[in-house]
Amino acid sequence: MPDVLAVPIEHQFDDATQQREAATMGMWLFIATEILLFGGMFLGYTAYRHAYPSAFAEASRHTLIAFGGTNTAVLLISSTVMAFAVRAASQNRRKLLGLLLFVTASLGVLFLVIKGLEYAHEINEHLLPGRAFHIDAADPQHAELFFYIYWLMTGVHALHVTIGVVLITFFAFRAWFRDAFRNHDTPIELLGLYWHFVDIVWVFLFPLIYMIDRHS
Amino acid sequence: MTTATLQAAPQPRPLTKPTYLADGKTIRSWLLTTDHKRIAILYMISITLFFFIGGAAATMMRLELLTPQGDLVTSETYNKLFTIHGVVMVWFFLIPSIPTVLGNFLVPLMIGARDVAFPKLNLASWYLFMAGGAFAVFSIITGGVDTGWTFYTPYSSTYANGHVIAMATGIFIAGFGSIATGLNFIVTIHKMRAPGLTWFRLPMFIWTIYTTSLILVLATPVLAITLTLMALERAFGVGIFNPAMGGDPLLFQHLFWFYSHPAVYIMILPGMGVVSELIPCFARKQMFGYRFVAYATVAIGVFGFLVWGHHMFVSSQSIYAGMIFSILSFAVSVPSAIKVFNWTATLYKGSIRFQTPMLYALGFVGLFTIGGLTGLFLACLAVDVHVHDTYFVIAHFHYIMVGGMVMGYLGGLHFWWPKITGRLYPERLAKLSAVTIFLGFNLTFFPQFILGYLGMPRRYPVYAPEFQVLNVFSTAGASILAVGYVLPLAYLLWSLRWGRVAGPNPWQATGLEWTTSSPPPTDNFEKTPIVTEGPYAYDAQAAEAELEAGHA
Amino acid sequence: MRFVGSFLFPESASNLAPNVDHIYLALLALSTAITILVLVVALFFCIRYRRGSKADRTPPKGTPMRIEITWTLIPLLIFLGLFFWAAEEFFAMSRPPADATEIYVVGKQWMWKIQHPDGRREINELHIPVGRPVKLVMTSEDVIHDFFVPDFRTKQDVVPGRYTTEWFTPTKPGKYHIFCSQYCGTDHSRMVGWVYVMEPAEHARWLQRQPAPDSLVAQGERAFHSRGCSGCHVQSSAIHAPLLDGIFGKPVPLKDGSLVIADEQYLRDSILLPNKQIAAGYEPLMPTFQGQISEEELNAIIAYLKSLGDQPRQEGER
Amino acid sequence: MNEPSARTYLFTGIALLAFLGLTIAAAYVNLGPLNTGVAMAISFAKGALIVLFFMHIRYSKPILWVFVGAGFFWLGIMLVLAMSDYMSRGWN
Ligand code: HEA
Ligand code: HEA
Ligand code: HEC
Ligand code: CUA
Ligand SMILES: [Cu+2]
Repeated sequence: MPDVLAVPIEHQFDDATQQREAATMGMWLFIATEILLFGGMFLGYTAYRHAYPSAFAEASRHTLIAFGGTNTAVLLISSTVMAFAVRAASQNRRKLLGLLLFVTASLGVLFLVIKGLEYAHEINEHLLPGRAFHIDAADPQHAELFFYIYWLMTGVHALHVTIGVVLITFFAFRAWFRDAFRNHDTPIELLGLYWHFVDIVWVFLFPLIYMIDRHS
Repeated sequence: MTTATLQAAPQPRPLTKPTYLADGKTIRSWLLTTDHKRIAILYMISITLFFFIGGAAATMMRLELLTPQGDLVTSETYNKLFTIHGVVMVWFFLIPSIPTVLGNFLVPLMIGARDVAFPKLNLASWYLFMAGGAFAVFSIITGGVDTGWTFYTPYSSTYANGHVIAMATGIFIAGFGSIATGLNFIVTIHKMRAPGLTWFRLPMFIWTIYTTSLILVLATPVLAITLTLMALERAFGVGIFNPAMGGDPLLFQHLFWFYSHPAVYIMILPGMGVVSELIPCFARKQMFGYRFVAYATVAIGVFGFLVWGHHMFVSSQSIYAGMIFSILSFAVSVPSAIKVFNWTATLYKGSIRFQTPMLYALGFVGLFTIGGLTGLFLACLAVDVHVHDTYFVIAHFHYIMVGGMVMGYLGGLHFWWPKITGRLYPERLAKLSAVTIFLGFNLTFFPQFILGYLGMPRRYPVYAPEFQVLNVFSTAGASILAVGYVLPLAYLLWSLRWGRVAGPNPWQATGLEWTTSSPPPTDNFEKTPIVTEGPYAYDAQAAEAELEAGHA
Repeated sequence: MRFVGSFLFPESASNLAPNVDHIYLALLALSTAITILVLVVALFFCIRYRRGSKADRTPPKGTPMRIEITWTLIPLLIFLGLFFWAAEEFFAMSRPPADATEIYVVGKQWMWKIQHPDGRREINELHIPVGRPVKLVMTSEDVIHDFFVPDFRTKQDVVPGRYTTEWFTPTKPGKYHIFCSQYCGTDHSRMVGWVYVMEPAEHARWLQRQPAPDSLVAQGERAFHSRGCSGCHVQSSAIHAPLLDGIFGKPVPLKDGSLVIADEQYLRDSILLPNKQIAAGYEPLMPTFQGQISEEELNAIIAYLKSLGDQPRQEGER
Repeated sequence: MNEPSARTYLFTGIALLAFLGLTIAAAYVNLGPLNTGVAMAISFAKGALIVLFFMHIRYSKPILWVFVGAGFFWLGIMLVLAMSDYMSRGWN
């Protein structure tokens, strides 16, 4: 058990347990709002995929499944590492925690790099909606709609990843150099929750974007 | 007033700590405060400001509508006025009103906590709110926006004039303030209740704030993403609502109303909560059907998410979806009915006093009932086809939002004013203004029901001459209403200095907030209270007995 | 009573108006009754149990479950009744009769453009004979509008990119407001007009006073040739394209295996977004006509394609 | 709080990667209209693993289960009711 005395308790709380449970609950509520934030875009996706199934299938085949698949693996691994980091924090293993956080953040950066390459490729191929958009498809208009949604959802997701990477790096430094989370691992746990959530979003995005109709 | 009636409330101990108002006098101590009570005051000042901005827009609209020609302002200006009015009143006044002012002040006090769970986040919410407000004011000053508060695409994303993106950004930012507030309240209510304060011992106000927070947390992000999509479409010319791309303008409406219908319950539930405090106190009665009212509150919050499509009956949404949304709208009305009946029944065998807060509460019940019942007209498919987007709708929601929620807010403000400031307001003047508001309100908005059924469309600065008479009535009413609203502002400010000192519990009310001094110290309670009984332990017979014995 | 009626109700000038008014009146009666009930009971309690009054205040015991359930169930049942009544009427309102005159309406900022089947056009005015059902087929060139005739108790949004319909049978000659009731920008409140409902004889005279252009079908047929549609959609064409005779209202098998009914929307999409749905057995060769054909010309072409629908689908050249 | 063991984490991670392989493999098999359903089912399984083990919900108080559920439940409301419009538009 960590040394409870070392946890600073804010004045509105009675004890460490209350403080910790409140923070965790707050984070989960935040995640619920995030689900609905992405939910709005998922509704757009569902409605249009239902309306233009063949255009979506065709457009989806223009996405780079190798990149998407690798990225899924990268995020899943980073989530696993993050889980170990949270564990290290609760065991007060400061160096291990710092290290694991660095690994997590690096995997996040790797994800962003791969995503960036993919974006660059797509811009070259004129798959960024707008004036320059061009696609060899039977129904270019609705393929463009697909790509609009694709850019939107992956973009918002990438924004979340970026925020996560920044936070994780920051926390990693604080763990390594300051030992900031000794007996006080709640922030790391919350960070972990956030990161896992970002991972879950991708787990759903991946098949919806890259694999609508790969078998034909 | 005697203290003998305070059976429920233990005697407050003499004050040893400074009140929260005296705890630091500098501007800095206010702007950097994390005290929920001070943050409540910050909100109170801000939303009052916004109310008068929205009210000024309403005043100009009503003046324009005196004549059918559209001669006071141009159509374009008028369109900007109702947009400003709607946006400011909804997002910068009514949604924050009771939750952020009374909610912030009272939630910790009512549950016996020292503060909310995340005080810094609470202050951040206010800054987000003000930043959002700054964007909104910026877009108003630099030329306004003419989309209506509903921002329907493709008008807003392609054709509209003005700073739509700035306005949307303002709402977006303020929205995150709301989310943070809601999150804070939910965690606070779950985790910070005093020992013994079980869920079914909570005051009804807490139940309503809890449910409201749930809606804030689950609905607002959808608004955020919807406005983002609209703004992106406007900025880059491509987007998912654009019919030229095969997009569906109705998708915007689905997303918008998925937020905005639940949001109307954000704008009424807290008012219901206030009324549920006021009626038992001034009738000296236990609340009738406490558990049912609590369940009804949660039911309104949850079912409220199922009915948004009733704003889209004639939008070319599928008629079958229309039917689903219609029947669900009727269903969501049932819990409201339960509440109205229970409030009425609470009066039975009470010992009723008619002080200002009670007048507001009774006004609320009457006007909410009318507003709600006319909501049923709108939920009725065939009737809505005729009255959709007419003044009938305008009258419906002003009856609920102004007649209901604003009355509830004013009632609550008067009721807890002594707790907030330590001073009593002048009772006679307050009663007078309550009656003025009630009369002015009905004169303003009742004629609009008739106008609506006659077919006068909303958002019309120029209208057919046969509608003029009723519009003149309405404008006349609005001027009375304006007087009614300026009065409280004046005498409440006056009372800060010259009002009678209130004492901890001027209404002999139950509830933990009345057990501490007025105004409360920064930490709220000398010692964490322990709760041993349910709310509203009032006794009408004892109150009468005392009256007979010659006290009070 | 008549006087009061004219103050509270708009003219009742269509087949729909009396039905809507009946539901409205029922709601009004119910709401008034409930409001009065609540108010009277509240007022009674307020007076009887005002502070200091001599009244029996022995506290009632607990909360009777039966009361709560009663006032939950009764409103629920009333609501269900109201729902079915209004939904049935709504359903009827969205089902135009087969013999209705089809009139095309195009909304744009800020006017109404109207095309009659005989090819006549009007702006912000609609002349129709009394007693004949009318079906409006509406679309918009820019933003969402709404075609609202209070005296007919009907309205319907007019949405860009698709067709919406609205129907009524005018029952009383007269002059009635058209309002645009979906906010559409600066002159939304000036996007108004009149419906003139005329006795058949008078309507015939009105028709005579107007220059008689080609019928809408004839206009459509001309466009069908001048736009080059006929270059492909004939038997003799080098390009393998479907014949369009008798297509309207029939199920069309699509390439992806599904079946759609060829309604106005389908025809519109086939012309503007030809690759959205590809007819089975054909290559996606048709060019898009988006941005080239105005809404009104499109309406004419659709009217023409529909007129082909009157004939049985036949092989060979016309 | 009782924490899951390192082994649990490791197995969860491996299971997630296995599911990823399965998703990709399944996408190349023609299951007709079932493809999307299968892909979504696997995604839900992956999400559940993460929520239960990595995010410790399996070891948390019931109230958190409720909050997790609420997010998805409300998302469900949105999708189902809005799609009820889109699906029934063409009915006649
Ligand atoms: C606080 C705000 C608020 C609240 C609480 C409500 C509550 C309700 N609203 Fe309202 N509404 C708005 C604010 C609100 N509304 C706004 C702002 C708009 C317009 C938005 C815009 O377009 O700009 C609107 C528009 C609106 C429409 C769309 C109209 C249109 O544009 O065509 C509809 C349609 O169904 C509707 C219905 C209802 C219903 C059924 C309720 C119900 O919840 C009401 C329930 C209450 C009661 C029913 C009264 C109490 C019951 C009884 C006393 C018992 C009755 C007993 C029997 C009948 C037996 N509202
Ligand atoms: C949410 C809360 C809310 C509140 C409190 C109000 C309050 C009022 N509203 Fe409003 N209203 C809306 C929400 C609200 N409204 C919404 C959402 C719309 C739809 C917008 C849209 O279509 O997009 C609307 C639309 C709307 C219309 C229809 C416009 C149209 O469609 O053409 C009208 C017309 O009468 C109106 C009137 C009023 C009046 C007279 C008040 C009165 O109660 C206001 C009384 C207050 C005052 C009169 C202020 C008193 C002070 C002064 C007068 C001093 C002035 C100060 C200075 C100049 C410094 N409102
Ligand atoms: C270059 C040749 C070409 C021209 C020009 C052309 N079409 Fe077509 N059209 C086709 C082909 C090929 C198809 C079948 C493939 C498809 O469904 O897209 C088709 C399909 C259609 C359909 C759907 C028919 C069905 O059975 O589903 C309609 C309606 C139609 N065209 C109308 C028009 C109209 C109106 C015009 C002129 C404005 C026009 N077409 C011009 C080639 C053409
Ligand atoms: Cu067109 Cu309003
Ligand atoms: Cu609503």
